[in-house]
Amino acid sequence: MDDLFYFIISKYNYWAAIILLFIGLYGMIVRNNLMKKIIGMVIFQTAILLFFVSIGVKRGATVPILKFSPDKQPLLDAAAYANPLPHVLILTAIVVGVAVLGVALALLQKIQRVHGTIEEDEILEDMRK
Amino acid sequence: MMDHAPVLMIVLPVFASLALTLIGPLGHRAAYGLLILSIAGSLAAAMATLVQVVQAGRAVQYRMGDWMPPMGIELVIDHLSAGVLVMISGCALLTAIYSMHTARQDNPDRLNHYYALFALLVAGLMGMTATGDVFNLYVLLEISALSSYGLLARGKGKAYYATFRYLMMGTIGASFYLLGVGYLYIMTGSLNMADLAEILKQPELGESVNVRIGFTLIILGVWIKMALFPLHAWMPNAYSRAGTTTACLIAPLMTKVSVYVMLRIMFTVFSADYVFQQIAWSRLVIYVASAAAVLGMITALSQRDLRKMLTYIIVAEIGYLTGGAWLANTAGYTGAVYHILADGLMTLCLFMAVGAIIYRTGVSTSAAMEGIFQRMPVTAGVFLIAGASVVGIPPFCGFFSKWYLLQGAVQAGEWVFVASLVIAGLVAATLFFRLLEKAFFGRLDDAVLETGSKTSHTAARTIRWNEAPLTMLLPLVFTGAALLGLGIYTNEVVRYLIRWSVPAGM
Amino acid sequence: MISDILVIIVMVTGLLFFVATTVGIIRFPDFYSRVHAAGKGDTLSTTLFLGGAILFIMRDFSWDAMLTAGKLLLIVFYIFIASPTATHAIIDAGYEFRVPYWTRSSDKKGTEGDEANEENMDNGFYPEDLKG
Amino acid sequence: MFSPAFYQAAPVIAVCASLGAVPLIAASRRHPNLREFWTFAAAALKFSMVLLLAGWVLAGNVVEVTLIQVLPQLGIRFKVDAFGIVFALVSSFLWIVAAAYTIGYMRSLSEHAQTRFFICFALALCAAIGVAFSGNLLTLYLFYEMLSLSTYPLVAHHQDKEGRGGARKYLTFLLGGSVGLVLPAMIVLFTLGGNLTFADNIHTGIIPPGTGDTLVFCLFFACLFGFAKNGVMPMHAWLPGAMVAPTPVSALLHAVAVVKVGVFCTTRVMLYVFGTDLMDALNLGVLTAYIVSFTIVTASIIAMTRDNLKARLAYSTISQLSYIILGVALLTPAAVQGGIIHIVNHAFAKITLFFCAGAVYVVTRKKNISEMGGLGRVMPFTFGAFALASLTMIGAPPVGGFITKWYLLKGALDAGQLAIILVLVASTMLNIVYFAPVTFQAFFGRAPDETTGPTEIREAPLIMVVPIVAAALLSLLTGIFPGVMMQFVRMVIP
Amino acid sequence: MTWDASLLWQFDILVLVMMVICAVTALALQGLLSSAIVTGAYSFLICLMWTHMMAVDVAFTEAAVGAAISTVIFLGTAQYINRWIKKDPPREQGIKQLTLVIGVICAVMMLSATRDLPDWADPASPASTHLSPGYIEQGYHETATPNVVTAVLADYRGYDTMFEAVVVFAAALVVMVLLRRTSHKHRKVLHLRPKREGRDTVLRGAAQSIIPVMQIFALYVLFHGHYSPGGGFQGGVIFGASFILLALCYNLKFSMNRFREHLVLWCCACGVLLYAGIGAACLGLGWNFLGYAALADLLGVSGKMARSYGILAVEIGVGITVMAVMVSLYYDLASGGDLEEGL
Repeated sequence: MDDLFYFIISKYNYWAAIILLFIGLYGMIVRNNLMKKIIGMVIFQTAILLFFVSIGVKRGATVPILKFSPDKQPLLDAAAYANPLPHVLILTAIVVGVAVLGVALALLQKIQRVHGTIEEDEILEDMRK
Repeated sequence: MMDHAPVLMIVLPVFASLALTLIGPLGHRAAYGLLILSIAGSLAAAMATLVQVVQAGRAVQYRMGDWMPPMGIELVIDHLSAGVLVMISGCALLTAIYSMHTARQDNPDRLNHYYALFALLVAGLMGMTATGDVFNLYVLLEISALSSYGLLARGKGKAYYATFRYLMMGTIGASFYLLGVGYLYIMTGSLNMADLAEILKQPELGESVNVRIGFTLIILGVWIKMALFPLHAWMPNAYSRAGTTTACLIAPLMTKVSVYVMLRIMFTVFSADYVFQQIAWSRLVIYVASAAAVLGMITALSQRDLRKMLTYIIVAEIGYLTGGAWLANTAGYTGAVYHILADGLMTLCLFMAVGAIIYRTGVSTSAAMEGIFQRMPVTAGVFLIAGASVVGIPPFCGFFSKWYLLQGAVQAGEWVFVASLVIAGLVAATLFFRLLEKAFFGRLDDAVLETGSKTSHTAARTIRWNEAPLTMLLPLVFTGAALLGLGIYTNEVVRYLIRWSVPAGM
Repeated sequence: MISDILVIIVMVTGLLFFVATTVGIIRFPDFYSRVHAAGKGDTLSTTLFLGGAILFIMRDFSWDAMLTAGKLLLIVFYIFIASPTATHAIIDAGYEFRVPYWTRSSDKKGTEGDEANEENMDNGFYPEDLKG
Repeated sequence: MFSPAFYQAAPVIAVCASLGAVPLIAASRRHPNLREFWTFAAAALKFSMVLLLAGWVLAGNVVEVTLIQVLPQLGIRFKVDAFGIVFALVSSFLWIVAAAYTIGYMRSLSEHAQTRFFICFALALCAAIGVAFSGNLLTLYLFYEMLSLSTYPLVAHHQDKEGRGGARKYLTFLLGGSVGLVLPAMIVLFTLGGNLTFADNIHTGIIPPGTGDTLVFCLFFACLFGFAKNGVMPMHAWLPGAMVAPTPVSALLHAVAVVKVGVFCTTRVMLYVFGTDLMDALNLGVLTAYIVSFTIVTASIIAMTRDNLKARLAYSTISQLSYIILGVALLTPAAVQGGIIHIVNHAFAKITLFFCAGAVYVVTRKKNISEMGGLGRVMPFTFGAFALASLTMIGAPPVGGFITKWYLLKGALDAGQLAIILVLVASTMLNIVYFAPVTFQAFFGRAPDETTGPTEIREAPLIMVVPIVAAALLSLLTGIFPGVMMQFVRMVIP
Repeated sequence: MTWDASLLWQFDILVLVMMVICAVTALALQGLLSSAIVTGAYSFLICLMWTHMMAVDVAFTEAAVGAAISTVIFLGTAQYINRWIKKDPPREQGIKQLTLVIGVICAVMMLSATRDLPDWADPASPASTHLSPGYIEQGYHETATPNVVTAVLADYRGYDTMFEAVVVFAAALVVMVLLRRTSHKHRKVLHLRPKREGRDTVLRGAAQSIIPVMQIFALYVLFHGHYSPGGGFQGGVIFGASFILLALCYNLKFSMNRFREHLVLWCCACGVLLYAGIGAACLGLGWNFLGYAALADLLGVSGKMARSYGILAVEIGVGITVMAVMVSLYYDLASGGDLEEGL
């Protein structure tokens, strides 16, 4: 029982990340409305970011900003701070994500103008004729 | 300056794109010159690095911000990437020169921003090829992807939806890659390729299912980016609807660089015996690749739109490349790497020739080829050369890559792949033969020209000799010559570049 | 000790208001009343809650505590400005869109509430400039 | 008389001579005489080079030169040995004749796109000599493909519907054979043995011992049918189709360049890649012999049914080519010699026949044999030459064909293949049956009564008659003095 | 095998469940505006999650970028296209179904594979033991920057960050290239704007009081990034958001009169130029690209202080770019490219 409990609480946010990942993938692939596809894309990306940040967490560690002892000496105990590297990667990834989002939305507006709709099937039959 | 060449070849185009954005009103001639200047600079840097690498006989490393890897990011340029870098910057330079008229035709407005994106795309591709850090590769992947979306969407009308699908698939691919990197990072704690390779040598990691998932995700993402056969649906529309310059730039480079990334991940981050012994799906991949080669060519045969046809040829070529890489022997690997260079040139040559023909006739269907040999003999000749190269007729480079691939397939006993290569070659022969027959004997009748642009109409009426402008012709002819040269110097290329990069355990 | 009790009281009140807000958003009949619930309840409860936090911090009186408390006060201040403004903007937009509002008649008629609204929209509920 | 270094360079010069002529021809497209001069100059230079090499080879040397190393232990390699010289002599000489005749033909018909025609002409010549001198399979393949591509515009010269159709068929069969069969076979060979250089003698071959029999079978037949230019039966269909080409081209295709190159490649591969020992061990020779004898007989029978002269000649070509392969396939020295010498004999004879057909067409615009009654009386030289050449086809003394038949029969006897002997006899009969009537019609048949009586028909223009007579006389000489060529042939099979 | 209570797993699981619910709702809802807003809520939840995972910088960025800017440009787009979408048609194309099945299989495989992932928050996991201790322990001595994230972001992996700035620059460029060439006849704006002047006095008053503070705060975040959460991105995004708020409370023209389009684009480029220029300057001073220590002689300070200043400078560059890009994205997306009238 205790093992099961431990297993659950030591893995749950990987699970959450993976579930969100595939929810987003579902939205990207199956939904017919392009806006929904984009929302799916956002969820998809955030799930990966969640996975990354989960890597950086350390039990009993705090924000990766060095603390100073009263005599202005930094406390350099690696175990005391969370792993900064995933945070850095994710900062980059978030900005990349919003860049892609902006481009996607711009394309969406152009599609709306050219085809008059953002429903995939309607666009396809509009392209056929 | 010599030892800073690795970074210069990447940041020069970046500076160029910034400058192009800032000097907006200086007009298109300045922009054109600036673009060519920067890319020529990066080509020179790439050449210099290539010379360095070949002379030193080992990889050139460049530490960003003087931080020791794996703490900092480093650029690692070995024989493989040096060759690819020269190929990229060379193709980009040729396209830049070529773009003088077409770019203005495709972009009546905002030519500077178009060129800025052009430069950014080149920078992204160069960076992807040069970097030695898996996450940095992701960032540069996104740069090249974003700028390619912008370039592709400059095409008219239907291009938007095609680009949107490309964006979706591209994002899925990149995200899969990122997630795979995450899996590798959580299992190893490192992002530097060499460091990863060191850590992944540990047997327990070789067993670990999560490393396997990471590998699978990365390879899957790369396959999506390079449009391997079942995942290629996004590519034909996106490429064939784009403007001429865009197609000439993106079609040869994007997919090839993705193939390079695949090789890099397979053989540098992971090792040959991990990929071929512990992950035993090479047989399956080779079947997929064979299907890609045959079906791609057959679909190309059924196309009427010229550039769509070429795009499906790319799908087939990707089949060649993937199959060669997964043949797990030296000949196959050599064939794959050599074919990256050869196919880059071939595709560039074909797209340039078709672009020139479309520029003159204004027709993009295969009807545009009618009687090209009378009206644009040089273009038609180069097109013939490129076609012969794709079909695999000596002494053009396509023959030798096919030679190595077939040799590898025979050694590996993969008769399916042999058969698919031969069949694809035959289909390609029929395809180009049909076009050339049109080009030889066809007459460009007015029925076709009605749809064509005004200029071409009058031209075909009055002048018979209606060759493309010089800025388009020179790169075209040069590329054709390069196809021949690369073919003749196959042995040197293989001996000085490819042999060095053959991974251990093959 | 006293301060702890005070803190607890303030925070619990804030939480109660939160609950009230939530209930209001779910239970109120029409757009306007729901937004008003959100606006008022939210602002007040947040203020109370943060106030509790401020008191809690101020128990040990130091420069850092003062600083943190100051920051919290600023947050309270800006929520106090922003939240009602947002509520105002939302209701304004809805008002302009003629979102139907609730009358007792619309309860009587049950589902035909909208027609009731149409009626008293026409008999001059809206200002002149918004007609037509 | 020249330094060995010169002989190293000679084959390259011989190959590249006409290649160098291409830009000159293209440049002087406005001045026909200059253009034709270049053609002749290239052909002459080439022929002189080949003659010099012939002398050198006769002195017992073998020239081997590697141009560039395209693949590890595999390069563009030239090798001049007796076998190659035989073919090179024939083709480079006949080329001069053909060029002269072609000019006459083209000008008197004032054909279109003559410049393109001569450019492709020169390219094809370059390819043919390249094949003759190629020192390994890769080079052979390279020039083989070059020949296919460069002759395509010649075949499709008329650019009308059937012209295109014939050309399409032509290229489909040729490229299909080479890309589909020869290329994989070549790569498998390379993977097996690690080199593709031809062996020094005809016995050993380069197939490493211990190769699986089935694999060898597959490779062998891939090569036999892959070189589709040799017109062995299932792959022969392009040949009649290519008849739409102008007559000089047909002459070129059938007598000198294309088909001979195909046969040359096949025999080259059979003798110098597989080697007689291996073929003997696996009975490949006998198998091939039967396949080609089937081709011989069937083609002859079809030939009888054709009334169009060129079509009949085409089918006769198919059967005659198979003689050559048959001879080599019998693997006995006499038979091999007979096969190889038939390359020469058939070349001279068949080019004569086609020239005659062309001359008749130029003068009378007639294509069908049934219409040629009585023409012999007004065109005595032409039809005299025709008669002489058809004797070669039949294999009657004193012309060269007799030599071939003699050696073939002798070889068949040595091999103890009675069936083959029967085939030879039967085909000889068939040859008589379908060649004799032509001459007979021409001289003794009555002219079909029509508006243009024979009186208005003159002999063909001089520039056409001279090559015809020359070629015919040559085929006579090869019969009377066989030794000239046989000495090379004997060097092939010591 | 005891669990440290400092990580409230109950709280995490609650937030995660709510995130899943939000994700499903955002995909299921019929109204585009509402699903856009739900996506914003989703972003806020993930901010909570990250704050609780001690990733304050990330949470900060997500709050500014994901929750604020993304939502705004979502709304800006949603107002352009038909706001109510139809239910998905019964799709006959089996390929998507196939993809779905494959997806589910992959999900199950990956879920089961988490078994031998290192435990969550395990201090002994390779990720926490291989590189990150190096950053934490040497970072301060080498860059004199207490905020390790800033140090790694702008110095150790400064090359990444430069290209990250290039990415947003490219995005602005692409969006402009895509949208800005449209003629005016396509305009389709929802007139949410009150017709009577002074109607939105409240909004404007609030804006007047908030915007200056926002901008000051943005600068604080930017310049204080060495010592506290924040830095170029966060500061830049907040600064850009202030202009967006201006445009929202007044109108697009009002905001564009204060921050013109060509100036925006100019800033986009200049920020990156500053960053890359500093890198190139280091290269010119004989060090490698982005080796800020090269600036030591120039500034007359020690190497580590030079690195610290270099970090500050490039953060400023990033801030300028991000600010300009956010504004530019808003301008183009909210007005559909013809900068007439918007959200």
